[in-house]
Amino acid sequence: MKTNLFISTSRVEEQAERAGRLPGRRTAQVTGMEPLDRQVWRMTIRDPYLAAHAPAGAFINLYSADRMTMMPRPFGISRVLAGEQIEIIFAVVGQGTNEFSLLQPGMAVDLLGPLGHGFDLEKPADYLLVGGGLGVPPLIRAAQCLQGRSGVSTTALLGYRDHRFADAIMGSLTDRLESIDNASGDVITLLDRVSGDIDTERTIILTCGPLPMMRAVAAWARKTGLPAQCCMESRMGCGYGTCVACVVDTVDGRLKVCKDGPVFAADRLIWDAEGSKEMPR
Amino acid sequence: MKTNLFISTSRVEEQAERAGRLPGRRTAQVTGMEPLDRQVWRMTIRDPYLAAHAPAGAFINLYSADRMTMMPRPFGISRVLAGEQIEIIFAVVGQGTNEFSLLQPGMAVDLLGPLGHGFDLEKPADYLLVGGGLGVPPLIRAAQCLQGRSGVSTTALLGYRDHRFADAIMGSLTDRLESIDNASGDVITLLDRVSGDIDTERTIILTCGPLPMMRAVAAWARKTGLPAQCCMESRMGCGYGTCVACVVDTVDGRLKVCKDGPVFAADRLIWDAEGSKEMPR
Amino acid sequence: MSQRTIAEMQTAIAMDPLEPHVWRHGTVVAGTPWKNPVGTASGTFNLDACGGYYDVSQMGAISTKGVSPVPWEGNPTPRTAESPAGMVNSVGLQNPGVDHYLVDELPRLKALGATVVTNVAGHSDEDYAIVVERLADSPADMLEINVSCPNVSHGGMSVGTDAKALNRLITRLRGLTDKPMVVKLTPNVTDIVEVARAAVDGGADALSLINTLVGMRIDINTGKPILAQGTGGVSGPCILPIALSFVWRVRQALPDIPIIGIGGIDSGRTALEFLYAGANAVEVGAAALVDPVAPMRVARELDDLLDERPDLAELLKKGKCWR
Amino acid sequence: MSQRTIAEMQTAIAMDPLEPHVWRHGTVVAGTPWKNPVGTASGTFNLDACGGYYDVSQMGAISTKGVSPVPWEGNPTPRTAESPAGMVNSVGLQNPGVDHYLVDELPRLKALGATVVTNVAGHSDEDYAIVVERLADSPADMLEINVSCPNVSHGGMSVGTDAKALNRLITRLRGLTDKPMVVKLTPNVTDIVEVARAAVDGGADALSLINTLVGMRIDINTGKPILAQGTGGVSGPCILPIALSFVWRVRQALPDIPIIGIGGIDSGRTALEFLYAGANAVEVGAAALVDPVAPMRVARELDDLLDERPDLAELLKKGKCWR
Ligand SMILES: Cc1cc2nc3c(=O)[nH]c(=O)nc-3n(C[C@H](O)[C@H](O)[C@H](O)COP(=O)(O)OP(=O)(O)OC[C@H]3O[C@@H](n4cnc5c(N)ncnc54)[C@H](O)[C@@H]3O)c2cc1C
Ligand SMILES: Cc1cc2nc3c(=O)[nH]c(=O)nc-3n(C[C@H](O)[C@H](O)[C@H](O)COP(=O)(O)OP(=O)(O)OC[C@H]3O[C@@H](n4cnc5c(N)ncnc54)[C@H](O)[C@@H]3O)c2cc1C
Ligand SMILES: Cc1cc2nc3c(=O)[nH]c(=O)nc-3n(C[C@H](O)[C@H](O)[C@H](O)COP(=O)(O)O)c2cc1C
Ligand SMILES: Cc1cc2nc3c(=O)[nH]c(=O)nc-3n(C[C@H](O)[C@H](O)[C@H](O)COP(=O)(O)O)c2cc1C
Ligand code: FES
Ligand code: FES
Repeated sequence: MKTNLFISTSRVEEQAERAGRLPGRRTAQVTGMEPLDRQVWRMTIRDPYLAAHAPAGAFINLYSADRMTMMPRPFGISRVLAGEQIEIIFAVVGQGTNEFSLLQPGMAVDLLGPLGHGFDLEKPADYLLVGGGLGVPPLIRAAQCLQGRSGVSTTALLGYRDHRFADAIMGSLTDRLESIDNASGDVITLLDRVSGDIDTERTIILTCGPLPMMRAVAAWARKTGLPAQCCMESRMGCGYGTCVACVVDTVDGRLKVCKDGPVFAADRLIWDAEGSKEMPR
Repeated sequence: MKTNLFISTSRVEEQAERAGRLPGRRTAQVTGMEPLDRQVWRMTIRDPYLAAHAPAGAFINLYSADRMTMMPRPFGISRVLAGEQIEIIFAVVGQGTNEFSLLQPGMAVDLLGPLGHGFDLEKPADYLLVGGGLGVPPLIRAAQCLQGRSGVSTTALLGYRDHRFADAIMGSLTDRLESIDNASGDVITLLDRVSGDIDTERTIILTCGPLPMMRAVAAWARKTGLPAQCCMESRMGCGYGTCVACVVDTVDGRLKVCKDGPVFAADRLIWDAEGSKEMPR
Repeated sequence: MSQRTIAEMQTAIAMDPLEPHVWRHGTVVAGTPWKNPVGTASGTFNLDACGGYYDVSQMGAISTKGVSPVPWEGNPTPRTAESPAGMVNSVGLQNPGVDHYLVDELPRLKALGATVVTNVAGHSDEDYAIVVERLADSPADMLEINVSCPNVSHGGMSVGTDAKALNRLITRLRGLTDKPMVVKLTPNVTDIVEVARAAVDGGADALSLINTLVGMRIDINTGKPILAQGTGGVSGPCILPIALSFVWRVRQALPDIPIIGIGGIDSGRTALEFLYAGANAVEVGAAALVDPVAPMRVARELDDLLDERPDLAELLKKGKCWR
Repeated sequence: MSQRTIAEMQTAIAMDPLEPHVWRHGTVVAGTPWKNPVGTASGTFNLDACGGYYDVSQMGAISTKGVSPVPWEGNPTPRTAESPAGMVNSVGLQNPGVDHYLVDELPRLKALGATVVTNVAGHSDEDYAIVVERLADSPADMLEINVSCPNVSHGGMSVGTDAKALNRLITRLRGLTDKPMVVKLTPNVTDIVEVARAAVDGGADALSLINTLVGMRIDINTGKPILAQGTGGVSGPCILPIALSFVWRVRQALPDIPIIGIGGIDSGRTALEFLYAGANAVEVGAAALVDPVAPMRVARELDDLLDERPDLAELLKKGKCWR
C-alpha cells in the first residue's frame, strides 16, 4: 500500500525541464524484478530522464514507501535498457532492501537521480574493470558505455563471496571476463593472473567493491604504475551534496562521496584516514 | 508497498485459539472497496474470527501500512457478510482513511478486533435506530442482528449532511426507514415525526452519530421516557482498554469508551462534562 | 525495526509468540530475577486488557500503571494525538488509587505468577511516601518511582528535573521500604547524569529511563492544541534514538547501577540496542498500544537474538551489563 | 503530513513547485522581510546542491551551513544513522570557514536575490566574536548564532544549555553588529524559557528553535554505536511534536520575540502547526535531505493554506504572531 506525496516520473521531469532544473524526487514504475542469487535482485525501473542521463558510476537514491524509514538508499546504475529503463542490482541487507525486493512490476518506487560524479571514460584505453560483490553494478554500466568504442578493450575481473551472479550480464558487455569466489582467492589473485597480458601504457583500472578490496587494488595499481579510479561507498544523509555526511579523505581535503565522487582517482584518496573507516560490504 | 511484521489472519487466529487467547493484531485481506458517496467508502475484509464474533456496536482498529502513522483508526462493523467477511463504511477525513480508501481487493490491511462492548439487544422490543452520518454503521449491524427476530420491529431514522449513502443498506434490514438531510432538518425532526406511532412501553432507542446529535437524542428520550443506548466516539490510544485515553464521564465514573463502551445507556452518561468535550463528526 | 532481512522476517512470521516457551535468557535487576529482559512499560499495560491477548506471567516483568494515594481522575479528553512514528498522550495518571490496586490488580497479577514492578505516582513528597508505605509489605516485587510524568501539574516531572528535590524524595522513600526501588527518570533535563546520581545517592537500587518527552500537536483547522491539556508526553519509535543516548550517557557515568531501558522499543532488535547501550532490561510502551502482543513478541525475538550473543546473555544473567 | 484528504493530495500532486509563483503571504522576522514564511534550515542547504533543483531566491530565507573562523574538518564517518521517521547526524560542522563563505556562497546567494541568514558556529566566545565581526558588514541579511550543535566538543551546545554563559556571549556579540541577530536554541535543556530569556536579555532580535536532540543508534552486529562519534543530533518528522511544544512554551513566556520554528517540518500543514504555536516563520531541515524540492513545496503548500487563514496571514505580514 502506498499513498505517495510525490509526483510521477513524467510530471516531475517535465516540470524540471520547463523550469530549467534537475528533476527532484519522483515516483517511477518498477518494470522488472528478478533474483540473481539468494538475496540478490535485479530490478528495472522506467524513468526517461535516468535512461537519458546515466553516466557510468552514477547512482540513484531509492526511498522506502514506509516513511518510518525515510533515509535514501543509494544504488549504482548497472545498465540502461530499451524502453527508457534503467537497471540496478542489489542485495537484501536490511529494511529498505528487503522492501524493494518485494516490489513487483507495475508497482511504484520513489527515486532521485542520477547522482554523483562517475568514471572518466574519455580515453581510448584497455580498461580493467575490477569489481567485488555488490560493487560490480557500476562497472557493468562502465562496460556498457565502453562497448563498441573504437580503441577500447575491456577486461572484467570479478570477485564474489560465492555465486557469480553478475558474470552473465558482465560477460555480454566485455571482451574478457575472469571471476573468482572467496574459496579460491580474491581479485588480486585475478590481477596477478592477467598482469602478464597488460599493456601498462594503455591500461586504466576501474574498481568498485568492499573497501579492503579497493585498498588492495589501489596498492596493486600503485605498485604496477597503473592509473586507477575507485568508486566509493559511504553512509549517506542526502546523496545529492547538501548534508556533508558522506565524506572521504583525499589529498584535496574531505570530499563528498555523493557529489565529488563516488569515483575518485586512487592516488587522490587517503586510504587509512578516519574519513574512510566505514567498511562497505 | 507493504512489508509487514504482522502475521496473516488465519495464523494469528489459530495461534490465539490454540493458546486460549484473543487474536491480536493481524493482517487480513481486503475483499471489496466501493464508493457510497463522495469520500465515503464501503470496504469488506475477510477475517473468519471477526465474521464469527461481531456484536452490534463492536468496532475494529485498522492500522496504516505507513508506520509513520502508527495509531489505531477505529471503525464500527456495519455488517457480517457471507464468506467470512465483515463490512465497514468510512469517510475519508485524514491520512489514514485516505490510505484505506486506496486499498484494492486482494491487498492487505492490519486490524485488531472485535473491540468494545456493544448494544444490548436481548429484549424483544421496537427498536428505534437513530443515526447520523458516519454514526450509521454500528446501527446497520444492530439491524442485521435484529432482523428476523420474533417480537422485534426496527425503525431507522437517519440524518445525513447531504447524500443518503447508507439508506440502501439500512433499508434492506429494517422494517421502516426515514431519512433526512441537513437542508431539511435533523434526526430530532424525524423523531418528532414518528413519535405518534411509538409504543412507549416497547420502544428502545439505539443511537450513534455526532455528539451534539446524540445529546439531543438523549434529551428527547429522557423527555419521552424511552430508554436509549448511545454509541460513543473518542480519540483512542489503543482501542482495547489499556491506555485510558478514551474516557467519557458517567455517573459510574470516568469509563473507557473502547472497553466499557462504546455503547452506554444514555442516562448513565454525563453529557456536559469535560470528559466528553471532543466533538465527533 | 531496521535491518531485518527476508530470512529474519520469515522467522518473525513463523514465530508464534503465544506458544509455550522456555526462556533461555533471563536477567536480574537490582537482585530481582526477571524471566527475560523484557517488561511492559507503565501506563501501557492493563491486566484486563492485555491478559486476554497473552500470558502476562511470561513477561520479564509487568510495570503497572502509576498508583496514587487516592483515585485520580486524570486530564480532560482528548488525551492522545498522533505524531510521526509516535504519539503524544496526556492521560494524567488516571488510576483507581493504591487501595484498589492492593486488592485488585496486584493480587491478581501475583496469582498469575507475574513479576510485578509497581509504578508509584504522587503530587507531593507526602503522596509518594503514602503509596510507598502502603506497598512496603505488599507482594510487589519492585517499586518504580515515577518522578517523570509530564502530565501532572505538581510532583511528577517537577521532582524529576530537580536533582536536589529528587535526592530528598528518594532518601525519604528509602527509609520506608526495603523493596528494590527503581527511579524512573525524565529526559526533559539538561544533565541526565546529575539527576541519575541524585537518585542513586538517595538510595535508588536501579534507574528506569526514559519517560516521555514533552510534546504537542496542533489542529490546523482550529489553530488550537489537539490535546485538551495543550502539551503531553511523546512516546513510540520516534523517541528511540533519544532514549538510547540517555541510557548510554547514564551507563558511561554510572557503571554499576542497574538500568531498565525504555523508549520506542518495538522489536527484539531495538530492545537489543538498549542492552548494548548498557541497560540490564527493557520495557515496551507505546508499541503495545498498537499491537497488544508486542511485548511478548519483543521478548521472544530477543530470546532468539541472545542465543547468538552468549557474552551479553551471560552478563545479563549475572545482573551485569554490557560495557 | 497527517489529515491530508484525497482532494488535498490531488492538489499537492497537481501543484508544480517549480512554476514561477507570486507569493501572497510574506512574513517579517525581526524587521527583515521574508518572501514567505519558509526558510531552509542550516546544515541542510548547500547552494551547489540545492540550486540545481529549485530557485533558491524564492525561499523565505536561506539559512546557510554554520561557519567558523577557520575551516573545520568535522567528525569522522559514519556521520549519519537512520532512526524511525528521522535520522541522527554527527557531521560536526565541517565547513570551509568564514573567509571562504564571504567570497563564495554568500555573494553567490545574494547575487541570486536570496534572503540570507548566516549561521555562525564557534568553539569559544572568541570564535563566535571573530565570525560575527567578519560578517558585520557583509551582505548577510540576518545572523543566526548556533549555540546548540550537539556535535562539537567545545562551544556549540555547551553554551546553549547554560543561561549565564549564553547571556554573556550574546551580550558580547550584540556589541559587534547591528544586523538582526537570531539565537538558535537547543532542546536539550530542562528549562527552555530560562535560556530563551537569557538570549533575549543579551540582545537577541529573534530566536530559532529547535536544533537537534541528542540521540544515537547502535549496530546490533557489533554492539557499538553506528556513528563514529557515538552520539549525534536527531532530526526529522520524529521530533515534530517535541519542537512544537518548545516553540509553544517560549511563545507563552515571551509574547513579543520573533520566533523561527524548526523541527520535523515536511509539509505546509506541519509548517502551519508551528505558526499556530506562535512562530513567525519556519525552517525546513531533514525533509530537504530526502527530497531536494521539499522546502519549496512546503512554502507553496503553506501559501495556499494561508489563503484560507487571512487573520494569521495578516499577523505574519505585520511581523506579529498568532496567540
Ligand atoms: C554510492 C553507493 C552505491 C551503492 N550501490 C549499491 C548497489 O549497486 N547494490 C547494492 O546492493 N548496494 C549498493 N550500495 C549499498 C546500499 O546502499 C545499501 O546496502 C542499502 O542502502 C542498505 O539499505 P537497507 O535499508 O537494506 O539497510 P539498513 O541497514 O536498514 O539501512 C539503514 C541506513 O543505513 C544505510 N546503509 C546501510 N548499509 C549501507 C552501506 N553499505 N553503504 C551505505 N549506506 C548504507 C542505508 O542507506 C540507510 O540509510 C551502494 C551504496 C552507496 C553509498
Ligand atoms: C469507536 C469508534 C468507531 C468509529 N466508527 C467509524 C465508522 O464506522 N466510520 C467512520 O467513517 N468513522 C468512524 N470513526 C471515526 C474514525 O475512527 C476516524 O474518522 C479515523 O480514525 C480518522 O483517521 P484519519 O487517519 O483519516 O484521520 P487523522 O486525523 O489523520 O487521524 C489522526 C488520529 O486521530 C484519530 N482521529 C481522528 N479523527 C477521529 C475521530 N473523529 N474520532 C476518533 N479518533 C479520531 C485517528 O484515529 C488517528 O489516531 C469511529 C471512531 C470511533 C472512536
Ligand atoms: C498512554 C501512556 C501512559 C503512560 N503512563 C505512565 C505511568 O503511569 N507511569 C510511568 O512511569 N510512565 C508512564 N508512561 C510512560 C511509559 O511507561 C514509557 O516510559 C514511555 O512511553 C516511553 O516508552 P515507549 O516509547 O516504549 O512508549 C505512559 C506512556 C503512555 C504512552
Ligand atoms: C545534517 C545536518 C546538519 C546540520 N547542521 C547545522 C548547522 O550547521 N547549524 C545549525 O544551526 N543547525 C544545523 N542542523 C540542525 C537543523 O538546522 C535543524 O535545526 C534540525 O535538523 C531540526 O530540524 P529538522 O527536523 O527539520 O531537520 C543540522 C541538521 C542536520 C540534519
Ligand atoms: S550524503 Fe549528503 S552530502 Fe553526501
Ligand atoms: S483507547 Fe486505550 S483505553 Fe481506550
